[in-house]
Amino acid sequence: MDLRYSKEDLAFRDEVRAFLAEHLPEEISSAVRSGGELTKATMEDWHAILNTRGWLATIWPKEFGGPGWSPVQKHIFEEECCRAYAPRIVPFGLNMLGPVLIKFGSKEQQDHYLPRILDGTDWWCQGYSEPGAGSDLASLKTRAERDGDEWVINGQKTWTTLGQHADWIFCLCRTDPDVKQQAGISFILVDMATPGIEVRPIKLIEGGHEVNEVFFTDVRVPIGNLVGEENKGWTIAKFLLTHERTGIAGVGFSMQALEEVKAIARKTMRGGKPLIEDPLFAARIAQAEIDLEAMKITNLRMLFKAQEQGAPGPETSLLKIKGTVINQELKDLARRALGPAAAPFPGHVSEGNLMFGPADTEHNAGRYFNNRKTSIFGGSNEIQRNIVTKTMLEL
Amino acid sequence: MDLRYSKEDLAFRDEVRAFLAEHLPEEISSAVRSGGELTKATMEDWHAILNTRGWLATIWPKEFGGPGWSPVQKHIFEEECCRAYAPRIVPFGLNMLGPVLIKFGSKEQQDHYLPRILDGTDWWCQGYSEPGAGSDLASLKTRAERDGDEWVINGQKTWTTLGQHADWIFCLCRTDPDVKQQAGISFILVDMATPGIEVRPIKLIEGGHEVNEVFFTDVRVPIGNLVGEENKGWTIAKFLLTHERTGIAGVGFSMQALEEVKAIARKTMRGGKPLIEDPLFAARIAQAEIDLEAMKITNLRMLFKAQEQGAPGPETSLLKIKGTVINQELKDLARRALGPAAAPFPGHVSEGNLMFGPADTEHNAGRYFNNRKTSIFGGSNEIQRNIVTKTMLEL
Amino acid sequence: MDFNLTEDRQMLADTLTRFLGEKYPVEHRIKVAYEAPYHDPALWDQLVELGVLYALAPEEAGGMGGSGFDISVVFEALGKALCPEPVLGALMSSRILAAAGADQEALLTGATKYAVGITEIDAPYELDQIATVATAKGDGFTLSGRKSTVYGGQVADVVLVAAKHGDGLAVFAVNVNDVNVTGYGMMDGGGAAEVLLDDTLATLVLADAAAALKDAVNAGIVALCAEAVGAMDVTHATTVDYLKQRKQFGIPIGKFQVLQHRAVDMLTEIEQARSITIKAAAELGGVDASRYASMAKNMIGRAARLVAEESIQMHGGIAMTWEYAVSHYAKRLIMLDAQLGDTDYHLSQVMKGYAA
Amino acid sequence: MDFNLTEDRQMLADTLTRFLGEKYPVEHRIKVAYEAPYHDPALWDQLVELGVLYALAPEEAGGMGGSGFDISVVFEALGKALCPEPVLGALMSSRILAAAGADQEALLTGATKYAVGITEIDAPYELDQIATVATAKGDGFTLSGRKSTVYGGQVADVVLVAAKHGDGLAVFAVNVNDVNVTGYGMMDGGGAAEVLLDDTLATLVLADAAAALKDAVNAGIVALCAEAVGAMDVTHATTVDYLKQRKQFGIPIGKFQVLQHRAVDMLTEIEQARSITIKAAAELGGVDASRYASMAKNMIGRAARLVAEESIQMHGGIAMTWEYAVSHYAKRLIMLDAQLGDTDYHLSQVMKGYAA
Repeated sequence: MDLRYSKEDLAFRDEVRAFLAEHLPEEISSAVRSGGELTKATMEDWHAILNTRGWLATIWPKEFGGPGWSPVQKHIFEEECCRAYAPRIVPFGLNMLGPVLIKFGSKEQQDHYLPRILDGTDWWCQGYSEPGAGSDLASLKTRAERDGDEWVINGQKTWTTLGQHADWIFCLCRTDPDVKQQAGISFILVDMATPGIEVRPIKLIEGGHEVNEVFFTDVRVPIGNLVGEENKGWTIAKFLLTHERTGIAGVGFSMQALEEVKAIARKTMRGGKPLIEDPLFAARIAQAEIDLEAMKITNLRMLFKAQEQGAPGPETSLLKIKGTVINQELKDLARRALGPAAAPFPGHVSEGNLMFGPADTEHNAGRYFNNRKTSIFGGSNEIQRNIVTKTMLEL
Repeated sequence: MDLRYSKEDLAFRDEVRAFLAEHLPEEISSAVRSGGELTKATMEDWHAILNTRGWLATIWPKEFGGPGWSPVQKHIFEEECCRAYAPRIVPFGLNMLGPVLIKFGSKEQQDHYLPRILDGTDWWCQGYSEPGAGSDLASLKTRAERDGDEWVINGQKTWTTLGQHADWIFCLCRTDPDVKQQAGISFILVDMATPGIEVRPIKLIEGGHEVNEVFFTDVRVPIGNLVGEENKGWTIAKFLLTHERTGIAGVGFSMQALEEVKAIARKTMRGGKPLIEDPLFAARIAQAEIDLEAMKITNLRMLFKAQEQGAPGPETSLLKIKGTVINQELKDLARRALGPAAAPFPGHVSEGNLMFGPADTEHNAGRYFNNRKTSIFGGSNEIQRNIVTKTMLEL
Repeated sequence: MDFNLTEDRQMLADTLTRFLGEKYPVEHRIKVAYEAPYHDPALWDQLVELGVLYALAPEEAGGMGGSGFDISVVFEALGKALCPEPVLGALMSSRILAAAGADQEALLTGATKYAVGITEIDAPYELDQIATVATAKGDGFTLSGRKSTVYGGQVADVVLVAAKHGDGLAVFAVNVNDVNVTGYGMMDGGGAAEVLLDDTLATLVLADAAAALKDAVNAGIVALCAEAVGAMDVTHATTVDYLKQRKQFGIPIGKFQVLQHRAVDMLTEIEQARSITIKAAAELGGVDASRYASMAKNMIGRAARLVAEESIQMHGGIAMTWEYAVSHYAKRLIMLDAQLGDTDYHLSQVMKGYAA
Repeated sequence: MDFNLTEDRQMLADTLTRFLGEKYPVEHRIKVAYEAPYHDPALWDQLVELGVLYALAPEEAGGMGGSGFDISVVFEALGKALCPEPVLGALMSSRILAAAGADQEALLTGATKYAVGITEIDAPYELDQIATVATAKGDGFTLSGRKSTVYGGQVADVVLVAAKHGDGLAVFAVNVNDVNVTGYGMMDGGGAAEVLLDDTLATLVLADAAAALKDAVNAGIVALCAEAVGAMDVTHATTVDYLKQRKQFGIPIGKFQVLQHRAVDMLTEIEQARSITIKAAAELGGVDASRYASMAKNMIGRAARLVAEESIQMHGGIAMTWEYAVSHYAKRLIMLDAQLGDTDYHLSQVMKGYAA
């Protein structure tokens, strides 16, 4: 039993920390810190910086351009990126499609698409969810019918994150309507510039635009855009669902959130004293901090297990459940700490016109509301509990 | 909208209060206050005092010896009894069998049994639950077979509260094994002195003896001990389940518990100050007190509705759920406030040998554990939620 | 004991609910609540015509109501419709003007829109921390300080400002033309303003105003609690409805026991919130008004968070969208915690009695 | 980073768990834990023979372990078996004796049973509120005061008593023959004693003992947390097992989704509790030991209450009975909150760092 990083891991941490200190531009980290939406350019700039260092495709094998890190190294990298307020890596090409192509794609597909993901030529988005098929992917309805050398796709995808920036979308489509449930689904790549595709923004609760609906009307793509076997798309979907869940607890982001709550509570006055001296509020922080300290270790325990066993187990569902609960609690505390200062709609009141509380907190209430999504998407916490019930409790 | 009692109700309250001040013996109220088990004699003495005043069978109609109170008057009576730390009326004869006989019993049964309940000749207990049939009464297995002029009963009942004191038991027995579920059950009265009955105590979590198992081996009782129609016992069981649920929120008992928590927290020292000045503990009390204040009104709202409509609605399930949660929270706070002083087993340390905290708190931890039963019995809180789901949410 | 509304109040509730249901569908609310002036001036006029403001003021002040139950009836209906009209400011102003014995015809007829300036950025909830200060100047006064989140301030004609005056608090009327007012929209819709007072001319409305301010706050709390109860009712009903319609794995998700029990727990808390709001309304104006107002606001804060968060969660993605009404109900339910004292502040107020 | 136990510790864990599983079935535990002397002297001897006490002391004190992980391995096994043997007092005494550089062979061989007297009725958790006072008398000292719930005190030979001495705290050894000791059984089984000191002769063990006492408390907290983790594991497993077997309305109650999700939530909290206990064990003896001990004890307090209450509720009536093991696990899980600082006390300790 030893909770410390090895000497090698500590050296690696220092290397990452030094790299971030030198190469993460201040305007990018402040954009992250402010909590507003990042521009496409900001995300692309950051990807390019990481790619120059060879640290962009963190989970790809070395032979495809990944850094060849151990799970612990990946964890350290993510931890340090959070610590430095670096942007999250946009996952659709790098952490989702990349591994799929590496495992299921043809040599031609790998050679063509992977370098374009790395150098930023292609921005990918994900076509999984449909209206009526959220956590229940097996009931999806988007059809891809074969017509000569082409797939003809009709249907609708939704919750397509950052689809407004995307050049390509990878889709689960029904290719055999006569078989049941998961069978008869295929994994197909679609150029967003193909005629018949329409992207409509979905405005979220806090007013932001990060997800979209994507409509397909007689969209024709080459047969060769199929990844893996026809009608075996479910295998790929499952692979993606269980793949790479070590960061799922969001510990780094919760540490940012905790730091922010404390900073706000030190600046905010209540009853003539800083809010952080109010025992009831301090108790709320302390309880969340304790939960988070425990989660750090739970996360490392699962990471260690994944490293020992080669694959994450069903325990990652526990990380998802508790990780989102802790993060949401911290976002609630930030909004709560600001009190009335959290009321203005972002952009309405800022240092430019009238000083209203700490200016870097204008997105606070918005982030609280936006973050409610984390316990819903990627398999809602209810679905995660169902998974644990079956796999760990065997009920 | 008027939350105040009417002039008449206030006069009634004063009458009850005066009666209790004069006739509730101090040794009885201190026994209640101490929280230990009451003796049979104590309960019988108190019943006799109430009976002399005509206030024992609070829910019986006047013609059968009840006081003829309105729901509000019954509520006021219960409220005042709690306020004065009077014992609870033992409900099995008075609040359960009595109303059943009045509604379903023959003239002979009423004439014979009701006066004996009032004057304390017969102590009744309840034979409903069986091992394997808790909240799910329909699956009960105790058989009553007709043999000439007698029922021959075989089977086992459990959770028979105060059965160790009982002269009689009213039982649900299966009289037709060939029909399904609720059909084929009958309601039968059994003299506990009948050969073939064995009562075995069940020791509870805190060490107390208030419930029992009752075993029936070829127990023979007269045919005339059937109440209502043969095979229609389920109608009676349902009547009892929905009958007289106005006190179900336990508001009076929670008010006692709140008072006790505050008293303990004023006496207990933490960090050199009374515990009640500790903001975290005070916050726990305050939250429970607010919930209880709300529950008082929720209770009155349901009472008012019952009075207007003549019968309590499914909302009483909400009273049960929240009422038990509040009461259990308050019992938790009392134990928590005592800290290590709650550790000794009741009777081990008392003023007689070594002063250990307030002597009237020795049953505190025990009561916390014992009270976990309230969210289980009488239809567990899970069953109550199922009821509300069906009746109020229609899901 | 009687939990029925009087006939008059029942009629007011029915009229208002029907009116808002017809004239103010949620799509319209979402549209007007987030664009300047952050309310619907035409609707405001119609509400005034319906007599909503008269219902909030007692007869001696020229109104026709003014009790806790009048307030709760009006605001519960407003809450059901998620109405962002600046009624709260009118209510609180009306009570202050009544305490001052000042004429309030202009308020009640809707001719003049009033808002109250109590909150400050460093004294969001506590009257005794107010830093805005009044200075005598000639026959009148000037005020200096900053009032934050003055609800309805973006369209007010007059702001009643609480300021230190000698050893106590007084209330002054400030004409918006004399002062720096920055209006803005809010996260949950509706508008507010920052009011910057810099030797601003002001008229004394009430000296020794601490009790009147406390009463106005208590009345405002009853209003907010009733608004929340109305909004929670709609949110819960919409959620239960969704559970019946939405299918997953081939069956309505309302058949999943986990969601059933959570819907029951929401209902339980809503009924508890309704009860404590009734109690606070009954006690308004009495000696225990502040105590029960604190209890109500604390419980509302807890219940509203539960209802908002659970409704979103149980809907899944759809309630995360701007287009779906529940997202706006949820925002209102969450954000009203920071008006007139939040969950923890009011819990502390209840605790204050214990030490004695 | 390595979350595997060393081979030695794994062997100790396995041996101890197997031993207790064989020699100490729960029926036996229930029998001995509630009747004087509130433990099983034969079992105590066997535990000592197995080397349990040596595992708790470092080599320089004559032991073979003594790290946080040694402690947690031992107490997790004891917790699984709900073992009421007075090992906690031995552990805490051992650390104090080690800090004093005193010989502890008699402790480690089991020849002398030690208990610690820290808790007082008006200072249940706070070292700085201890009122028991030491007075120099001739070559030695006398003590006056009252120590409460001295765990294992009902069978101790020596009690190490924390008392005020000059400006600080010191630890004194008191022979039970010299003092008024009232032993008793506890609600959750096992025994303790009230120790009444009235000019009682005592031997100075360690002056300036504040740091050593704090370390002993931190070690005790690691022990209690590990004990709770062991007990929670068994309680949860028993509950899940019951859900599989018990039928209601014709199907195993484990098919009810509500109970499934609640069982998952319990599991989540147990894993979190295990994690923070590992952290506290790792930090024991270091500069952050008190901080992480407080975090662990707070989280254990919350998790243990959840597990105890939910297990009883999900079992229905059966877990309310003395005969059924879960009732005793639940009692232990609840009652250990009041040992060495409860949930709120330790939360406050964590908060103390914030104001700075």
